[in-house]
Amino acid sequence: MATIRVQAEPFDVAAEIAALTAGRADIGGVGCFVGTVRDTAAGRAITAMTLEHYPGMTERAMADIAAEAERRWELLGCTLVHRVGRLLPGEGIVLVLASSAHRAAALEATAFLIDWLKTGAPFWKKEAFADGAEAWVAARAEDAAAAGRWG
Amino acid sequence: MATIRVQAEPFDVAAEIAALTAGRADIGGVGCFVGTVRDTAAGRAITAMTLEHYPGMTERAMADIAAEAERRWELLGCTLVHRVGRLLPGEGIVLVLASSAHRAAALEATAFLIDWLKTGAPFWKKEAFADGAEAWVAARAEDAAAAGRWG
Amino acid sequence: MSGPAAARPVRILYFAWLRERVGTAEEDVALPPGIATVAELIAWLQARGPGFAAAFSATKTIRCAVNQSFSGPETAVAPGDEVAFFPPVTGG
Amino acid sequence: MSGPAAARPVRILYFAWLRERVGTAEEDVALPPGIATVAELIAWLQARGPGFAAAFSATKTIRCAVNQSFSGPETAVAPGDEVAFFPPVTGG
Repeated sequence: MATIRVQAEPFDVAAEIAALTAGRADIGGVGCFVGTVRDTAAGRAITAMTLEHYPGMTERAMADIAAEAERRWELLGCTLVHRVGRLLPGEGIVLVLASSAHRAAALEATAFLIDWLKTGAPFWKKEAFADGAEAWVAARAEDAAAAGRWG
Repeated sequence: MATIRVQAEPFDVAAEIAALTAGRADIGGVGCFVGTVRDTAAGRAITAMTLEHYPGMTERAMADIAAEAERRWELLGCTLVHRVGRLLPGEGIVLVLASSAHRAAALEATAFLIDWLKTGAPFWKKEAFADGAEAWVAARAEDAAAAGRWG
Repeated sequence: MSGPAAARPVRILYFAWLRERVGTAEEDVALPPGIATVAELIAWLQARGPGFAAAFSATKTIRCAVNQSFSGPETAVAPGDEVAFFPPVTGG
Repeated sequence: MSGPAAARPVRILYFAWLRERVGTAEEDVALPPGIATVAELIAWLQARGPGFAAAFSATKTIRCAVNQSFSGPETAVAPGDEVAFFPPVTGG
């Protein structure tokens, strides 16, 4: 059963891992990915990143992605937390956790989940630059390719 | 520059991620793997796991593995923490972190590091069973295969 | 719920730069006669005025969801549906 | 440091079940004449008594490090070296 959350607040990785693994000792490993806001984009200094999403559809898409991961790998649980609103460089944007009896399943599912979150969940990023300009981030062909490799 | 530690004490994943990412905003993602003690092995209940290692060589092997990961991927940092001594089911044994500007590098390096730690660092596990018996864990062919896939 | 099915509006949502160009985040519109697919709805929206024409000019970069599922130009649109338009997603 | 090189002992370490079967974690031995490789050292250890013979009987499952680097049977062993014997590693 996956934990899915969209929130403005920062997430606490240790607390999320503790919640995922609480009370169970059949887990062999937890794969984890934390995406963070970088301070530059194509050489331009970024002062903030604002994330917009489609409430309702976002949670559905994330739950679908998690269910697909649970179909493909023998997971004991997974957690997807995605932040929205205004974030600063260095802050966490997205957290993916996948637990399994076996490390390969945990790590592959983690990679799958972040690849699909990038291309299959309705979030949009807008970057604010040091000179005051703002721009919506364009979708990247390599993100589509990364998601595509999972078939 | 990698952080390498062998310790009896539990590790704090959030504190390790915070230390890895402190003061830098060029990180796009942190890959992470937490290995934990399972409560069964081949259907037999485990009450504890004791880890022995080769002090001196262990740290060298871990530093070599981290340096190899840093050669293969554009990492901004990595952290390897391995526990020794007596651990209980559910406790963390090993923590791998790899940070990069790009998520694929972070996650691939994380998988590489844990695969190599399993086969290239001098640790040995002994399981204690519910009936009082103890047994050294045998090396698994699939761990060698997993490490071998990195060439 | 409120009168015959054909009288129920379609709720249209706009996200990211589409929302900015259109100038609204959401609206309820009575589905005009003859509009039964996403492509037909886009054509009708483009004809509403210069802001909509500009927003929907780059149709190749516009994505759509009908009732919160990713959809294509041939997807059916009916009264009571929720139809969202947005650029390719950039989350994660 | 202390006398001629040949007088310096070899430090031998044993880990995991090898340590348990041998009955010691480490010892310093004067390298006997004619022993110059890991394989020769193992043969000499096997001849030391039943405990050692039993510990080193499954040579295929025994790994070795000379001066903290994984080594094979043909690796040279010299006075002053640190030689460790252990089963295949099972960390992580």
